[in-house]
Amino acid sequence: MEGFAALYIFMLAAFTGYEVISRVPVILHTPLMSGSNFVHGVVLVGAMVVLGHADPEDPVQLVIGFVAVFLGAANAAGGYVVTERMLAMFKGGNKKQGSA
Amino acid sequence: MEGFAALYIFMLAAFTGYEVISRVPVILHTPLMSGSNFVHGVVLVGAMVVLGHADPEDPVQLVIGFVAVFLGAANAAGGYVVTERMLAMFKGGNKKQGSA
Amino acid sequence: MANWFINASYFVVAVVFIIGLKAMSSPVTARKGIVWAGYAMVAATVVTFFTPGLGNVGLMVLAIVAGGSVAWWSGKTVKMTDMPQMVAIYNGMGGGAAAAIAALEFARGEVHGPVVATLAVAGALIGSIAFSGSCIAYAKLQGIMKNAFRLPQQNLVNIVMAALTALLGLVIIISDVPSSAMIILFFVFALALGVILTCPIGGADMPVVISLLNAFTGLAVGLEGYVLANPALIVAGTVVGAAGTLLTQLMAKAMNRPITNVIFTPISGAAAGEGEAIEGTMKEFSALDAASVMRYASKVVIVPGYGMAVAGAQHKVWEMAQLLEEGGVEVAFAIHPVAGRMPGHMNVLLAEAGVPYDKIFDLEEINAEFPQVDVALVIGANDVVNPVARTDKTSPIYGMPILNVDMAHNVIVVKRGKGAGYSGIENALFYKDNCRMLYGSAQEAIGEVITHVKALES
Amino acid sequence: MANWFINASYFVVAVVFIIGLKAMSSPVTARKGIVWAGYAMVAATVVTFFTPGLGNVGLMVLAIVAGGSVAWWSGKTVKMTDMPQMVAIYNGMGGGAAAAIAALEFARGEVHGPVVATLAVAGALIGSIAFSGSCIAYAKLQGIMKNAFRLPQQNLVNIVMAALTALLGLVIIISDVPSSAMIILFFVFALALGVILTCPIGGADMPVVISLLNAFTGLAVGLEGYVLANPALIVAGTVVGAAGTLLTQLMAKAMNRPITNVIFTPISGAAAGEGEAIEGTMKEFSALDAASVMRYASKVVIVPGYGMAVAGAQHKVWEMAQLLEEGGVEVAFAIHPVAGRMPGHMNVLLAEAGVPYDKIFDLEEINAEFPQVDVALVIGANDVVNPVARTDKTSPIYGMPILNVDMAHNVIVVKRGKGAGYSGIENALFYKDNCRMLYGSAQEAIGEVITHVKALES
Amino acid sequence: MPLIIGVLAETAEGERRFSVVPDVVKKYQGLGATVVLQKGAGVPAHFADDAFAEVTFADTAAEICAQADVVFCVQPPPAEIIDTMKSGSVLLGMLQPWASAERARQLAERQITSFALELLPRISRAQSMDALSSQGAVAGYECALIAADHSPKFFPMLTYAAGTIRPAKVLVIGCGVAGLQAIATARRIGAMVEAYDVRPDTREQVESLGAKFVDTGVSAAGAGGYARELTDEEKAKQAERLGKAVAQADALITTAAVPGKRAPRIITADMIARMKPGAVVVDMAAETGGNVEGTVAGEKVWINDVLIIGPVNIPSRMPVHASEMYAKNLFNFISPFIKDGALALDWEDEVMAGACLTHAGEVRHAGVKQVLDL
Amino acid sequence: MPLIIGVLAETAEGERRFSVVPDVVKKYQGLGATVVLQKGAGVPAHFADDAFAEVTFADTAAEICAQADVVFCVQPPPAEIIDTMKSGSVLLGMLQPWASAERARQLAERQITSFALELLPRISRAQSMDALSSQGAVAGYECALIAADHSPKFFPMLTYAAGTIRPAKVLVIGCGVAGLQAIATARRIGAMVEAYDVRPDTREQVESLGAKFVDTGVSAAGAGGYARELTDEEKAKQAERLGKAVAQADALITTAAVPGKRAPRIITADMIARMKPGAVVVDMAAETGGNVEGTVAGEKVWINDVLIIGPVNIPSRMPVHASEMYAKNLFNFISPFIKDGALALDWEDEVMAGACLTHAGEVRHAGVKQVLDL
Ligand SMILES: NC(=O)c1ccc[n+]([C@@H]2O[C@H](COP(=O)([O-])OP(=O)(O)OC[C@H]3O[C@@H](n4cnc5c(N)ncnc54)[C@H](OP(=O)(O)O)[C@@H]3O)[C@@H](O)[C@H]2O)c1
Ligand SMILES: NC(=O)c1ccc[n+]([C@@H]2O[C@H](COP(=O)([O-])OP(=O)(O)OC[C@H]3O[C@@H](n4cnc5c(N)ncnc54)[C@H](OP(=O)(O)O)[C@@H]3O)[C@@H](O)[C@H]2O)c1
Ligand SMILES: NC(=O)c1ccc[n+]([C@@H]2O[C@H](COP(=O)([O-])OP(=O)(O)OC[C@H]3O[C@@H](n4cnc5c(N)ncnc54)[C@H](O)[C@@H]3O)[C@@H](O)[C@H]2O)c1
Ligand SMILES: NC(=O)c1ccc[n+]([C@@H]2O[C@H](COP(=O)([O-])OP(=O)(O)OC[C@H]3O[C@@H](n4cnc5c(N)ncnc54)[C@H](O)[C@@H]3O)[C@@H](O)[C@H]2O)c1
Repeated sequence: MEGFAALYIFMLAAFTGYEVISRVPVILHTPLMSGSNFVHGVVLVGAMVVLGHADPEDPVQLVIGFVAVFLGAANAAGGYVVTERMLAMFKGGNKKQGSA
Repeated sequence: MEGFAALYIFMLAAFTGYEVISRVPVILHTPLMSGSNFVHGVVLVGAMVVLGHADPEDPVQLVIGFVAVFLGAANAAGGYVVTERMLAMFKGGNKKQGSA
Repeated sequence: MANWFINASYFVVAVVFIIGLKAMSSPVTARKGIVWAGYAMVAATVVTFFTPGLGNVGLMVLAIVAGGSVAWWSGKTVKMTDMPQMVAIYNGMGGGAAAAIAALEFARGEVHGPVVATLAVAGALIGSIAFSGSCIAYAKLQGIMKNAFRLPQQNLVNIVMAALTALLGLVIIISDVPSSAMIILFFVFALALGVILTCPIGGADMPVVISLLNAFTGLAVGLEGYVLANPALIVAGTVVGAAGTLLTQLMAKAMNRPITNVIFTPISGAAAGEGEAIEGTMKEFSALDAASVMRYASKVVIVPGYGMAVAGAQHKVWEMAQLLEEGGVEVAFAIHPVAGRMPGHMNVLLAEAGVPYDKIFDLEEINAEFPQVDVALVIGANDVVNPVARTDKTSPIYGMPILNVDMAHNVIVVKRGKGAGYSGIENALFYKDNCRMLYGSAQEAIGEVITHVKALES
Repeated sequence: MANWFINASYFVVAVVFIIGLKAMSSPVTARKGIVWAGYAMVAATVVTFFTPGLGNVGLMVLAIVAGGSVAWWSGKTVKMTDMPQMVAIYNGMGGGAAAAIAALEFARGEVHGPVVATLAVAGALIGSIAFSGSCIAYAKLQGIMKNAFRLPQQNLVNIVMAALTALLGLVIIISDVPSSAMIILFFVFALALGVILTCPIGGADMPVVISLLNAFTGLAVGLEGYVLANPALIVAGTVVGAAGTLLTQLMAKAMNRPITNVIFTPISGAAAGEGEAIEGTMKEFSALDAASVMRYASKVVIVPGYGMAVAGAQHKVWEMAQLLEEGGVEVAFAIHPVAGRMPGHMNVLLAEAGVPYDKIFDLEEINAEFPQVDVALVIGANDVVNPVARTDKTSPIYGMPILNVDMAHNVIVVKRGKGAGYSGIENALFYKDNCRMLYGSAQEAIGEVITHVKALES
Repeated sequence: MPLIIGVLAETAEGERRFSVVPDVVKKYQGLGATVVLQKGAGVPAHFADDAFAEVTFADTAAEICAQADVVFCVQPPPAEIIDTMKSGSVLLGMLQPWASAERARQLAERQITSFALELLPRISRAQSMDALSSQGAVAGYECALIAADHSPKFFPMLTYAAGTIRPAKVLVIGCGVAGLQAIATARRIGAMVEAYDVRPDTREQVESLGAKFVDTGVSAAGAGGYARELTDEEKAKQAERLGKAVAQADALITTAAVPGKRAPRIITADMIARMKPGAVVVDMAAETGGNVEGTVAGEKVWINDVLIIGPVNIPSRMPVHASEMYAKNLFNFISPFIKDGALALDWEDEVMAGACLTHAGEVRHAGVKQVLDL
Repeated sequence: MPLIIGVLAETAEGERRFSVVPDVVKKYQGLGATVVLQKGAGVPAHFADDAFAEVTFADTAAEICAQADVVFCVQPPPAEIIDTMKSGSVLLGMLQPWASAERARQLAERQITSFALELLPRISRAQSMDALSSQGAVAGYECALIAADHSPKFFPMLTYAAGTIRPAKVLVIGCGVAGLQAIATARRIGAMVEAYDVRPDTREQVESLGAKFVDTGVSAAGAGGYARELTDEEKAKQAERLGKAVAQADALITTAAVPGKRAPRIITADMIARMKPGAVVVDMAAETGGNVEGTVAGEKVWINDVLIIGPVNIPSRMPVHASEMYAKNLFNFISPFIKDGALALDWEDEVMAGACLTHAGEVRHAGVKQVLDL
């Protein structure tokens, strides 16, 4: 089932992603987009791995690897900060102030 | 990642199963239980495979295999019929008869 | 190529199963869901015949036809009221099949390595429990086995048995080629474990137990899927295992029975068959339950009382009534002559909420109808629905005519807590078998019900 | 052992990501969600350093610190209103990283076999498009690039470019050791494709495009995850890819722009920057949008009119108002002197619904407040909010004082269709930039809004 | 011979109610009783003679009394009519037991078994016989209408083309059956209603009708759902806090009562003087002395620019339904004892026994005996 | 010298309204005008003289007319007072333009510029000046209260300890401003309301208030929001269908009118005869001849067991708010022409021009001229 394992993971992950955010209110569209943007910042990990295995003698490889890690880190860090700021708006403030 | 692939599939499938039926109304508890009962009737497939590879000379194996297939088939067929009958109750009947 | 094709088919089957299950979780699409899943099952079965090197095909067909037709026929002919035990027994068969697969794999000596062995043993154990447990559940529901049967020191026995079985399993896992005796012993213990776990559980808890065993079977199937490296089994089994676990929790919650209570301190509901339970208990209900029960009722009668006035819930109540009516439910309001604290108290409030006069009935008009009513929803009324007024000569309200809500199929009472009414006496209604309490101030409680009724529509 | 530990950590990280995303889809738990995901990200990064045989650690730390701190600082300091372009650019960077990974794998000659090559090429292509597309999106939103820029035969050009790029990719996949030139050319084409796809899209559609590119990046990351056999990337990337796709659909639906329209027939919203749009269009709004906008407003003023009376929607309207108030929104009702068809028409209805008098204001009391009002909700009123009464001397309603709802930040108008009011004239309000139409009979439309407001609470 | 139920025409001035309505007459007939009505007696309540099926008509009250085993009335019949009643017969109605020792003595002497609905024990089972409640509900509703009709202002809020009229403020004092009904009715019409009662448990009841409770910090909960009388100090405190509420009211409706006693005087001339010009006061207690200083029973008086209305016999303003309710109360009281067309009183029954004024030659009710010094 | 506004005391019998209220007087003063009131003129409307700040008081109407540039009235002043007005001065009020050719001639002869609010064009902008609407709203509300108060039945449904009272049925005929208000008020009190009007677009309006529309299949939509007169055949058809609704009604409120004409006779004696005993009829059109056969303006008459009330000058029953509304109508009409304390009429203004009865020695209003044959 080798190749199929990947396919199953893909299918199930897609299902999970889809289900997990169904019924999201409009007001959260942008923060959620930003949040998922942050999550794929995990590409940083991949970038680190490839840079880590790049030939230290080959400047082309090092440059590409550096760029990859730089971009990945920026994605992760920027995504987090921006999302966090957006979601700070929901900080309870507007919640039930007293039930009718 | 070999062993982990299985783990990931397991995790994701569990997530999917959980998400897919969250927010189910009480009225559907029993039909849904019955429906998921039917779904694991797919054990029939596994039973067929093992019986198919059982030693035709070994009666013990054949008997166990036969039992497995028999039970699996019963699970699948019975699960289907029962669920279908329960769900027939929801056949539109009670839906909006005219909007206010 | 054949292998590739089979695997691709299994993949599709798994996807369809998931979609089907999803569809089954909404009343609107539920029926489609089972039909899709049905097609997928047929496809999976047919495809499997193309597995390279498959032997014993004749026997296989025989087993399928035999098992399938017996189950099909029994499922078709059984009475609607006997459905739960049928679900139980079919589920048990699935568990049995999973256990049998493991048994056969051991018999064939095809279980290699500690990981696979562990999975196989776990699957076998869980499947066996599901099988024997379901058989007991079936026997109880079918009335074959009458009494809940409790061993002395039940919990201790459970633990000891479980430990022994686990030990046996462990031995099998570590021994390279386990002896048949060992395997047989293991299965015997596993089956026995299912029996003693299920025996003491009372009839009222059965649905929860069946759901739990259903999740078990799912898990067992998933585990055997790993043993057979069959992704269709893995995915379908795991999804059902997870879904079934959630469902079990939901059901336990709906019945207000923590899942641990169900298994460890069972209520012997079966006993109710003998001595008439005069006392009873007050049974809680969630807003979701109330919503579902009413949404799929054909006639609901709402009985407002002073509590509705105190909560000012009249607008919400009418909104709920309208929602139910949109869903095709017939709704009426029954006003007791002295509901509230002044003549016409309820009239004023219902008029304020905009309830049309032709939906409002007084005691004389509606009392005879209650036996045909699916749900009587009592909102903040107490004295006016207290059956002791009919029966107990010593009661201060004896002789006052009451609304006979206790004669409805189901009664739901909305109130904040255990507060008494104007006359300060206990209400026998609340302890009746067909009565459920929805606690909360009427305004909020009905508000929640509304939310759920709406959710049921979408 | 290290490997096992890393893989286990990745597994946990993937689980936390999923849970975090789930939490982010509800306003109540959203903040927790991002924080959890943040921890997971840190854990993943730290753990990766322990990968056996990892070199270039100094350079790596430098890159992380540089990239991370630039992004962190810019994210912290940017104005709230500039957030969308920041999301775009960070997303682009993620896509770029995915593409760079593919590039490096090719450079290292580590891509073996057609399957892996296909995945790598696909990831590189999608990542590159996400990168260059996001850069364009950023430039537009930031005002660096002013005009939507449309090639003649844009769609044709798109197709040709896409085909060429795909062809190049194919060549790379089949050639055992692709030449550097070939790879560079492929990346150039892929990046160009991102540019020409995004260029013609107008400012109004940007959020949808960013969301789409976000899904792209997710997918690219997932694909590169397969290339690197890194499950954390696979799962996180795929989940985001799926979630992002759904989100894109939801956003497009909320804006009433089918996703294909966004890409193939862009509205040149950027043009609005120059010539003042005097006419405008009537823009539709969904009940969910209306609910969200009001739920998170601080002040909502409801303007009822004859349509509310016709629909008999007063009870629903008040219910909605109460829900909003429970959520901390300040709600007031503004009654125009001649709303409805008789003096006091609205008073009678609001009283019937139970709206307390202190929430009801007349024109003179409230008109000055509209500029501070977040949302003016106009329910079945028309003439009484028609700004031509202030401006157009020829209009039959000229000189009649009106409620200045057009001065509120947002106006939502609930009516059934294009029907005129009592005076039979067109209403300029409906065409204003800050006005959205929620079509439907008031009773049902507000009912839907209520459902969504409630969903926002849970 | 079947039980004969005689129904008298009312003789009191302005009394328009009647003790039976056609539907209820049918029920008596169903129980085997014969019903004799005084000719034209139902007309003031809009029940013409021909609306009653199969009844006997008598020309005079005396004619009825001569034959009837049970006699119904709304208000107590005059002494000369009581004199014509058969010894041992039953008289049932609102006999105003506290009003006249003479009447009680006469009834006892003539060996009449009389039941006064005012004496009915207020237990759950008796609610369907409780004429004080049913007539109180009518009165409360009418008082609110009288106030609205006489007010020179709109009760509801009203936004019209040239401005907005703020809703009127209505203050209701005394939140028994009638007071609550007045609150509900005034609220319905659209007024902002405040209310006050000495019994603290009325607060929740008032609020359950959407009105506001005026808190004065004085409590006077008495036994049996009635209020006790207040001390002077309490009265002063009450008066002060109430004064403010009164001064703000556009309409004031007072319904306070203490059973068997003169109505408490709650609103002083001083409070009235501080009311707004054009304010309206409806004093439902006018008949028993009035809650308001200056009330004249049965009249409308202007004090400064405040109109004080002291309506009497308010239920008679709505005779159709007041009669219907009253008739059903009587029926619910007496019907359990009509078996096979004969009357069989059950002195074990606490409701019946409790409502008994005189029986077998003596005044039975302890409270009445004490108050009237019999 | 600033503009002098003179406000007359009303002389018509039963008229309790007044053309200004304190708040509005302040507004005139804010515009630079001086206000002269007749002493005690506000008292019937519950506005004492000292409620008005900084106004001059005059003892007689003549004294006012001698100095005032603009004179306000509710009802047209008597001829002898008009005679004392300055030539060229302005008279503003509800002048009953259709009622008297004499008065129109007198006003023209004396060179008085008179505006009758009855003539106001019914366009959107003029709604805030529309006294017919504002007074109609008062009248409609009052009529519903009168009906409820006089009905011998409860309007609302009421479940009490011994049974249930079904809600009363109220039928409203004529669904103009007053009719709609009556519908709303009767519904509030709790009645089941049916309504009827010849104009078909009133159906939706009636339904928007939660009442039911009686469909007779006759339509009489006229120009300008008014109704046209019906043909005999139409009347017969209408009568037949209406008869049924009338027979079922516990209370009937009629408000039908055709401007400048006698009120249409809609309810015949025959229909009344078929009403239930105890039914109540309130005929708001009593003053202009009545919609109901047998109505006597200003009186209550019993026909069989049906009470027919023909109230006159209904808005005067609620003088505080009726005056406030009326005063604001006048203010909205005249204030746009008061600039820097002087009056500057603008004959281009369609509302002002349309409401003009006489100016510069001639009767200006074409419709009035034609009807009165001037
Ligand atoms: N109609 C009349 O004319 C009149 C006059 C006087 C007396 N009475 C008497 O009043 C009684 C009327 O009976 P009823 O059944 O209407 O009322 P009830 O017997 O007084 O019962 C009211 C119930 O409502 C519940 N409740 C209070 N507030 C609530 C809230 N906010 N939300 C939800 N539930 C609430 C209370 O229980 P929790 O505290 O647990 O919530 C209580 O048990 C009769 O006994 C009658 O004799 C009637
Ligand atoms: N107050 C008075 O005394 C009085 C008397 C006479 C005339 N008027 C005149 O009446 C007008 C009042 O203005 P207004 O703003 O209240 O009303 P309007 O201008 O008449 O507008 C009513 C609007 O409601 C919409 N509508 C109708 N039924 C609806 C339903 N079921 N659900 C949702 N919307 C519905 C209609 O549009 P759709 O058809 O598209 O839904 C229509 O545009 C003014 O022109 C005023 O001059 C007032
Ligand atoms: N048990 C039953 O089923 C039953 C039946 C009928 C009535 N009741 C109860 O009895 C209560 C009283 O009934 P009622 O309407 O005949 O009362 P009532 O007519 O005797 O008195 C009217 C009200 O006046 C109030 N009052 C007395 N003195 C006052 C003062 N100084 N200031 C302010 N208020 C004063 C009383 O508290 C009472 O609420 C009712 O509220 C009801 O709850 C109970
Ligand atoms: N343009 C505006 O802004 C404006 C201002 C005020 C009024 N109006 C409109 O003018 C309409 C009439 O106003 P009004 O209240 O002064 O009317 P009105 O007093 O002149 O007449 C009252 C009602 O009687 C009805 N009627 C006449 N003959 C009838 C018959 N034979 N049978 C039954 N009904 C009959 C009329 O149709 C009218 O609705 C109002 O409904 C309103 O919509 C419009």
